[in-house]
Amino acid sequence: MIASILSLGAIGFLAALTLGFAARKFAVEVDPRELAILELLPGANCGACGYPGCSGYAKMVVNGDKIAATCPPGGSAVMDKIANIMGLAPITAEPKVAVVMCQGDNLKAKDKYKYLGLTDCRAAQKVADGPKQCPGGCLGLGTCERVCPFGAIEMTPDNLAVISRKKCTGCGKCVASCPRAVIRMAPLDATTHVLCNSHDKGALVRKYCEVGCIACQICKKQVPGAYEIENLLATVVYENHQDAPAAVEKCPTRCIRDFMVSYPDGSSFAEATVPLKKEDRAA
Amino acid sequence: MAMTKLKTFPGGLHPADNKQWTASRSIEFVPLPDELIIPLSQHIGAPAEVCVEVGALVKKGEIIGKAKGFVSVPVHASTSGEVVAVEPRLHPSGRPLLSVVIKPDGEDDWIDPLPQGDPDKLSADELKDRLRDAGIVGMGGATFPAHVKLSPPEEKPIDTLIINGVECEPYLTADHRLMLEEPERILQGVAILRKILTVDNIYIGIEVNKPDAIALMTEKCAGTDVKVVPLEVKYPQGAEKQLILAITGREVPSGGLPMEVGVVVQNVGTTAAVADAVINGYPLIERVCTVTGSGISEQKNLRIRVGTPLQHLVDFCGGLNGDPAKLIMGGPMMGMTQLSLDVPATRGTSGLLIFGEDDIPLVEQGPCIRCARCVKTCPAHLLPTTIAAYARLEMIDEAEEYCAMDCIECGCCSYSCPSFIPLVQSLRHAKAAILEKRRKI
Amino acid sequence: MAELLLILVSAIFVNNFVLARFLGICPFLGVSKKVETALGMGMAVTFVMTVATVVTWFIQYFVLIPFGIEYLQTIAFILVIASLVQLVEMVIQKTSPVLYQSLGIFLPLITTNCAVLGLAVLNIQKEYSFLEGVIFALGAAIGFTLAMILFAGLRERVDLCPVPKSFRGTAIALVTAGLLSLAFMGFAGLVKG
Amino acid sequence: MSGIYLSSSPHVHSGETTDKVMRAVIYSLLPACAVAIYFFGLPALLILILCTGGCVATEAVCNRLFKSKLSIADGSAALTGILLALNMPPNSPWWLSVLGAVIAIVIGKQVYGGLGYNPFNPALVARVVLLVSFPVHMTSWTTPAPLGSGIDAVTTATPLGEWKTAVMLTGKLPENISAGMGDYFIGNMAGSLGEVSALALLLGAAYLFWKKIISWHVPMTFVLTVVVFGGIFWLVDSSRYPNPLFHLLTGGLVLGAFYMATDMVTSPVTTRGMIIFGFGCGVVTVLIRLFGGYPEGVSFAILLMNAATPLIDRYTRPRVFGTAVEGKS
Repeated sequence: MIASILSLGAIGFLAALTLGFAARKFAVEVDPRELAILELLPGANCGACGYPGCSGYAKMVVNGDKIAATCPPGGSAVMDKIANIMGLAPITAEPKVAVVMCQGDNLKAKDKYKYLGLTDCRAAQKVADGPKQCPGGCLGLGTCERVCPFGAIEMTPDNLAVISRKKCTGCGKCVASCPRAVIRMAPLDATTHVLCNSHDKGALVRKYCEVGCIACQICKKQVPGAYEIENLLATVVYENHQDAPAAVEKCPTRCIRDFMVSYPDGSSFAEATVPLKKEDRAA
Repeated sequence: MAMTKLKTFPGGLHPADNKQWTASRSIEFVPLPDELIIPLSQHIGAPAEVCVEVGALVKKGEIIGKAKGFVSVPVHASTSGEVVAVEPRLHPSGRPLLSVVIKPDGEDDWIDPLPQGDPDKLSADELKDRLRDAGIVGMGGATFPAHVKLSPPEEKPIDTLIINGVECEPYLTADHRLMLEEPERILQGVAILRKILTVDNIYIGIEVNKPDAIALMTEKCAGTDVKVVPLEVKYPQGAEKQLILAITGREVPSGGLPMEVGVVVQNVGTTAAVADAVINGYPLIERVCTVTGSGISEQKNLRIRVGTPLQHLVDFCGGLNGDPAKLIMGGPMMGMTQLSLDVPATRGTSGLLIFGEDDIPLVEQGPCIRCARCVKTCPAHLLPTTIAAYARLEMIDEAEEYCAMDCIECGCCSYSCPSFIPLVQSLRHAKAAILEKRRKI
Repeated sequence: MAELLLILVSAIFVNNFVLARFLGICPFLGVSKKVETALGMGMAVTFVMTVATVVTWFIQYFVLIPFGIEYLQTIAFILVIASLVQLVEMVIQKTSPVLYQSLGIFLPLITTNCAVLGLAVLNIQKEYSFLEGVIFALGAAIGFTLAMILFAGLRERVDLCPVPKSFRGTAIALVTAGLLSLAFMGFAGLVKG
Repeated sequence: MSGIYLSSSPHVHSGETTDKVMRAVIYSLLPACAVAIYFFGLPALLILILCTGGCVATEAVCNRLFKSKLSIADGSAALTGILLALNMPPNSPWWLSVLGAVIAIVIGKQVYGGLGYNPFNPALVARVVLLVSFPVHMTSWTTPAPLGSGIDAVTTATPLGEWKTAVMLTGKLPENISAGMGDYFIGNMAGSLGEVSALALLLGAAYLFWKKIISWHVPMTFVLTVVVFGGIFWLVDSSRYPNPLFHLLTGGLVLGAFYMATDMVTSPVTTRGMIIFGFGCGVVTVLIRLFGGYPEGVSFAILLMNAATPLIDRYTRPRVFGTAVEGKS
């Protein structure tokens, strides 16, 4: 009995000695708060906060001792938790969602030429500025769909990118990946958008797309505060987006669409009918 | 010629050379079109700056666009006439770019006086200035300003000049006919280049599928120290790095230029243009171009004016033969497809290839079965399939580690891929992403 | 000498700790995403295994048996292995933070790695002499590292493949591990070890 | 000009397609199938049909299940089926072939995403799974009874099997060891369908070399290593170890080296890598044959080297043009 206690005690003591010595020799100091924050972050390494991946962001928050940027995918829930870890005032970012400002799939928008090669929008854009006659339209080759870390983008059977308001966390990777800058960020609760990205004259737009904006100014006349025509292309003024839906029926080319009513044709996202408030999204 | 083992490089492939359509056809003059579209960017480097207004009357050879910076050359009027427009017009790159549109007056009279000169009296620097003012660029397809290539820094001595008469691109026979019909012009150019570079060993590389050209050039070079080197018929034998390795055995370091191994390579067409520029004072407004392919009625070698719309060339060759599927400017391996025939020919247009529907392989892309044909044929000894996989998955660092930047975009991998994977396009995509990443850091 | 060679070959190929005895599966699956990390883990495990064998052999034959307290074998061995792992963790954290970051939780987990404890216990069961024990430890460690690296190479390649949704991640890793151990089964009976 | 095509260069192609490659390999296997049917009669034909049909059917089902494009037209499933059939013993029960086909296609290939993505050779995966799960069925052989000779199948052991049992019992070679060399060559010996006639297989392989479908690097190194390595042991103790020719003509070496090891998807892409791959296969085959528990080591050797292929590819990158050191620009 004594022997067992003594022997184990001796081994333990010896081990403790070597470890104590080693601990001093190989000391490396790591801030535990950094790991705690890292756990909270979604881990998509999307870079929307402007830092190299989530570990970069966590390091910044701990070292910088102030929250210099928000984490869009994390949203306000994560930001509040980080704030109380760091004992700082939480900064809330207005939740944003990405929207593909185009409805010109293969049926509606005409081709400039038959493209052969990589199914990648950036590669196709390099071949004579893309296979579509419209200079700003969605090429529909799925680059944004592959880049999205949250699976929020789908390609309709007729090659049009559509982004689900429910799944999109606003990380912005798709915006950076699109060679034609068709995808833009919009406030979460703004559901009505002018789905067009072409600044050509109306007559030209009519020639190559059935659902393009021909800058006929009807929407602006209908709801002056909610629409703005700039360089021959209408856009929704998101400050007062509530009364934007009124002009949806009036648009002659059906270019304006309210996602609360329906997504572009061919899209499988049906959650539009469910009225989405900020709280449901956070769950 | 004893069947000694012909000089060549490891890798590469043997596509059907399809030169029989035009190899025996001599070069024909093309009458002036009714409108010349002269783009201001026809060379690597900054585009020229336009210096004529609409309505101005210009003479043949008059500078209509000044060079901007050292790596740039002026652009000249291809004939005398009136400038009817200075506006963006469809350019071979597929984008509308600023171009000067001239309506020929039919006189076709030169500027007066022409900057003629005697090469023996002019110094090397004066010769280089003449070449720059004449807008001489590499006519093998790269269009790199010749005067820049001919002025290497002191610490990089040049001891070898190689004249590239290989023309390994299938279908094209422009250089071949030039060597057969105007060898003297080429040799005058060689003499000028020799003086500029002060080199003594000079080679002319020609593939053995042009025996008549080899015989003629050897006969013309007899008595001089210019050596004609017959090379094995293999694509891309004419690529700069591969040609240098085949003839001198030196390997241009990765990411480096030929001058780093003391060599300068000039295309046969460029060499002839050098002679014209110095002796006759002609700027580069004319070049030889092969119009061929099954989609054209008569395949011909033409002497065309820079700025001639392709439609005019097609009409001169008896029009199209059936519905064209692809309009390719250059050769089938590295040429660029064109949107329409309104595009003008430029200084780098070595060929116009019209393919019909059955000439182009319309097969759906399959998965990579790792058959290693692309690895075996890659002249840069890369792993095209691995780099393409990394490019597809946005793994740019790995693509860089696998030396994607060393790809010379010769097209061998896509040519030999049984699954029709667009490997060259993927590698080009990877290179662009790497350059963008480097720019960001 | 031939005897030692047989032990070594049998430990590496025939009764490979991971692919034949199925010991140490959690780091095998957890750390084999990249070949570099797998190699790092292999080195760490090799160090722990070899030193642990030496120390446990002495403890067994000079402490446990003389005092007749063999029943304490497991606790004593775990104590030794745990302190060794703590030592390795500190060294790696200091020398290469990148490796420390990529190994993550699996570095301290070597303590509970059944291959390490298994090796120490097997050493005693087979009544190996001191030298045989060390060779057996080396063989086991090399076998573990070999399996890790092979599997990491395979997983890196499988990550580039369009695996069907239902098989993505660990599922395809388990299938690949199964096929890898199937291939190792060829060595069964190679040596009467 | 709306019908115009635009694409990046190049615009011409060699004309070789994956379907043609697969079909060429299938044609090259036909002589071996004919010899198998000639020697083992209808059971062989049944196995061939069951395996090939089973593979193609399973692939179609997998395509639907995994919602991927229908890929049975590229011939790779049929090829895997034939290769699997050539690995089966002539009198094995029908369900064994079907089970083998399902395993080969589901676990061997489709679970990784289809053609080009499987790290292990599907036919070999199936053969080894069946060998390990049903050892009795997979190792009961019959003497070949040429069609019309009326002899019914008599169960016997393969030459390799005979040798192994003899060495285990007596430590010596079995007596009639060298008598059968001629028979081995034309196929008059026990073994699985494809292992039998080396002549038919070599004929097919010659066709593949001529059509430049496969390169010599893997098969030649594999066979050479087996002959040299086997030869060393033979020189050391010829009473115990068989001569290299015996190694060459018996068991699955010819089938394995020219058809299994050269499966492009699962072998390295660099020439140096292929040579290392062949050498590794050879060494392991001889090790298992002479010292291992199983009489036949080719399948395990190739699977092992398939596992090592990603590493081989990684460390045998060719020297990039203009770089001093390997692969680094």
